[in-house]
Amino acid sequence: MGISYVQAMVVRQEAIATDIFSMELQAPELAQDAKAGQFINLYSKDGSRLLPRPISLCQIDRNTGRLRLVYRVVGKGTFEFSGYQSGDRIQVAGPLGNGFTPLPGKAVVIGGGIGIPPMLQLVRELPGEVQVVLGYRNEVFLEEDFSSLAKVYYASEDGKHGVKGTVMDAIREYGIQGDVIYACGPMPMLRAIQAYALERKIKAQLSLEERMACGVGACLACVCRSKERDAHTNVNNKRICKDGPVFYAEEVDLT
Amino acid sequence: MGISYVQAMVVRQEAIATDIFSMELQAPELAQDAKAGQFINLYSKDGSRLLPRPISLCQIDRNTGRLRLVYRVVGKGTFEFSGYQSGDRIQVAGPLGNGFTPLPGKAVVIGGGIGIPPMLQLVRELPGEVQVVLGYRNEVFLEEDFSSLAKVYYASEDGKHGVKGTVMDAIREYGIQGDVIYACGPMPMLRAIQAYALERKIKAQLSLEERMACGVGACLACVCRSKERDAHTNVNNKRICKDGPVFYAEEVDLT
Amino acid sequence: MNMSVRIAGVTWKNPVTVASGTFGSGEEYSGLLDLDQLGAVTTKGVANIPWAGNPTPRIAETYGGMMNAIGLQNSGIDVFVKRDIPFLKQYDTKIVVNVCGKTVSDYVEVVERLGEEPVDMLEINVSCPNVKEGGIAFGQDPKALSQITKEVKRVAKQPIIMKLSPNVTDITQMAKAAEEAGADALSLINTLTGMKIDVHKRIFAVANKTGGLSGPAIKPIAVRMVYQAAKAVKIPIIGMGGIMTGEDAVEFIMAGATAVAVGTATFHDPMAAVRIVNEIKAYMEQYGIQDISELKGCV
Amino acid sequence: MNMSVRIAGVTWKNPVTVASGTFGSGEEYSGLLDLDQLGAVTTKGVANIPWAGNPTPRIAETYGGMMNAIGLQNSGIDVFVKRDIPFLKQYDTKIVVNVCGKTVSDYVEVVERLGEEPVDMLEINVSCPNVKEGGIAFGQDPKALSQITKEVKRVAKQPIIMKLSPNVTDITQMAKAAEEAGADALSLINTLTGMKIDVHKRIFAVANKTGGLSGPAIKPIAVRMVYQAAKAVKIPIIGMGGIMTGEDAVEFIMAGATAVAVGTATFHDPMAAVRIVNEIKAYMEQYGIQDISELKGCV
Repeated sequence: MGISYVQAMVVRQEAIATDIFSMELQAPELAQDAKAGQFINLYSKDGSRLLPRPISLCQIDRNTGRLRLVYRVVGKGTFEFSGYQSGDRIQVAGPLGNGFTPLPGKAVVIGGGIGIPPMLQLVRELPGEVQVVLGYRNEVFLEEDFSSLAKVYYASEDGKHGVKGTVMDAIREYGIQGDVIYACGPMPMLRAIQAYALERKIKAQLSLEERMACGVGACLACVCRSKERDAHTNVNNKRICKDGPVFYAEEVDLT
Repeated sequence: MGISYVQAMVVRQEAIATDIFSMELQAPELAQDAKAGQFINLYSKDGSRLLPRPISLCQIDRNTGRLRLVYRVVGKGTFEFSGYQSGDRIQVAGPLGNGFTPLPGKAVVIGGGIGIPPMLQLVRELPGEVQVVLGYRNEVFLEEDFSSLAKVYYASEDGKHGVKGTVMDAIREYGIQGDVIYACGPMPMLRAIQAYALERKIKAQLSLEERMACGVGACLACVCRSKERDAHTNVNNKRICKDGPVFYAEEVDLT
Repeated sequence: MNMSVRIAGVTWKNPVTVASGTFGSGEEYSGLLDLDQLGAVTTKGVANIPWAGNPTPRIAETYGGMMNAIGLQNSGIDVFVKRDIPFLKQYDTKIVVNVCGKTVSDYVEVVERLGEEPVDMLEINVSCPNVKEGGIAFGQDPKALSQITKEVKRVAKQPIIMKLSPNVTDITQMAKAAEEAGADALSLINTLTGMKIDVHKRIFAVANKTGGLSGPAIKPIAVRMVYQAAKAVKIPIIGMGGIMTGEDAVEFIMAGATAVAVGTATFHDPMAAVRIVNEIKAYMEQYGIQDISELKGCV
Repeated sequence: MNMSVRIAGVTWKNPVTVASGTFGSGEEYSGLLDLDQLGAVTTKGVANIPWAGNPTPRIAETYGGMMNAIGLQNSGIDVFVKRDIPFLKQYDTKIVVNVCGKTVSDYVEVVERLGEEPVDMLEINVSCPNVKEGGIAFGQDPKALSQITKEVKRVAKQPIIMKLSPNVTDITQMAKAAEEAGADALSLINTLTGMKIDVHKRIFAVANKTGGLSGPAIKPIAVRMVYQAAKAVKIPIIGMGGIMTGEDAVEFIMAGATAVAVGTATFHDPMAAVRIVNEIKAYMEQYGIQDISELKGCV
């Protein structure tokens, strides 16, 4: 389960929605050990951008040694990546983070916005019954990838897809129930899910995001507050890149 | 005779000697006004390298709108350029500098090392009889380009090509004489030629080099000392990028 | 939409000028961009007599920036007044003359000479790291800064901008000293003292050994100092240090600058200054900003 | 060929360590590179009690560098002694423990605790720009620096390295103050105080508003300060600030550093520190350098 720092080769790149790109990398060293909910660091070729961009794994194919990343162009770094074509090489490190832990029982998989991609690999790994709830601002993406694997419920801000509102509105609207929640998305969504899960005593694994530097737990840039004193940091902070990005609802203080 | 700041397209790139590359650019705006002895600024695509690289014009083809640059890879910037392939685009500015002034009379064109390329376009422009003297460390380049246009005499440090020694040794050895000298090359060579020309009262145009920033005479980075107080700077300094790079032997103090 | 700004009683049509020394007298770039589109042109430093400057090499590229040690070469006030001012008067832009000197009386002499000239503002360079006497010596000691500011103000006919050095422990102390001594505005930052060694030749990359570091590499230091200075004084600040884009310019304005100067960027893109004016305009349109002043210190 | 260096009586197998805070306790990177290949490992700052650090976001990328405002989060000396020191003792490298505190007595307490521990050197962080009390306060005032250096030396069982702040007018004044107060060595530079504003969100890029600027962007400032300090004091200097390659490391050594620390580069290349050791070796071979000491201050 080591971390590899290697040159990966781009084998596919396509825009799948406005500013949303899907890039497939040939990176067998990383694909071997990777699991759902983990991420990899991508390094820019431009000398003015030194920090890696952490991007979650959308699909992992151990047989072909390929990783699929679905990411949003938010700055110059991700814009640079979106220009890579099949055959281009890119420096990467990973797999990083703990990833999700598939648990027995009926699963409710919730993704919001650019938090949706990592849930695809999770759905591919989950053994039992899976219900998927996806929340979009307006434009949908990856919907076929999910619907081919499980029952999918939609929410969108403009109401064009499924319930008008958030994933929580969809859960209530459709009366979605389950034994375990797995979620990734914007902080307000994660807060709502945390409250919902704690109240109902449902196990919930939440994947968090924060600006990162090292990606291996050394620099302490990407911490979140923890309810208990963390064994490693010895303060009420957990390292998202190393102890996370996936935490149980009861572990973290998202206020 | 304006300066253009445009994207040029690479139409040809080849290594012609160790670390010496020949790159042809499609840049009609620049080619129109360019003349022998002028240079252009090439801009790196990497954000960590902000200053342009000034590179002299080896060949100018106004009809096709093409410029040929023959340059040595001396750092990361020129290394980057050497990787460009036909079809790649590169930001350029030019033409810059004054260039050579063809004068009547028998010409002695002298080039040393990476000072050789600009002399090729000069030889193409000179009307009368031309003798060329080229000095190399050991490996020769562009020799056919020159020999197809004029009588060429060689000097090399290892003696493998022509006279063993410098271009001055070749001039003495072969008793080369002329009415006007045009020269570009390392400072020791230019000093020797300056002394030679002044002593014999031969008109000599010397092309100088210095680290540059703006390329248009604004920043005063690339000055050389002048014998007389310069009309523009009002001190004994001339701006190589704007007043030069070509100066008459009697104008500049190269000591 | 209003992009004009008022600095010490002088109205610029937009908040963008050029950093002294990167743009010559303006003439050198007049063929590449339209000077009329700049809020002001800040000229290369001028002294009471011509200066030959430092030996070459005078510059070196650094990672994301550059170092210079020109040494304030300049043609002297006589030629400047005869040639450069009349040239700039042909354009519809404000003229800011950067003044340098070795002694207080050098500065005073130039400021007096310019009092009779049709220039709009004077920028006093007390922060050049590349000259033996004068320059930075005045810019690193609050007392010396206060004294030269007072002397200059005593004879000045135009508003005085003091250009401060970032090579200090506490920029607010210097900003306050200049304000209390009567400065009408501040320019910051000048360059940071740097050094580069060629490890293959085992020599200093610039003949002067040290040089002034500029460019986007040092922008965060400049933004921090502008922010601190803007909180410490009431006089307007012209912010500079690594501005490459309109967003960079807006960043300085949000930090508290009233106007900005484009420097090293011009070497990377000769049209940078005018491009940045247009990019600021585009930013204002994108966010529906009616008046540039809405952005000042808004962070 | 000899790459080993001697610093305050401690011999490192090569002149390369890591900059405190960029490498955790070493454990975090032990799977990516071989700690045995480093001259020393410098640990993240440790205080007498655990610190929670600053709110997030704690970092921001800048042009050719980065800003951090971690706020010296650390698990405290008890856990450090129990967990981190034993881990590092498994490796054949020197251990340099970076010490931070809010008050002089905080520092003294940690230094006393470490006196009984098998660590080789202590680096006293009096230059962190990201904490309210302590840190940089000691590093910008020669008197305060002198006092804390003396107090620490009074109880120290290991050689003391004072890590200086570059946010000062005159680095030589600080270097001399530390030397006169008994410091055995100096580390410089710590980060430069910077600021970045997100002009779209109109917020500071790091929650702490200001952060410490590091990376190749500021290397020329670091090289200049190492050069000036090396000329001003006799004690050895560990040079740092934007070292990305072996040639960068050689540049600091030519400027007068005895050893170097690799910081931000590790975030760009997790193997940077070991790669740089090999690149220094390659440079020495290329130029036939028998002993690394031949390069020290040779410019």
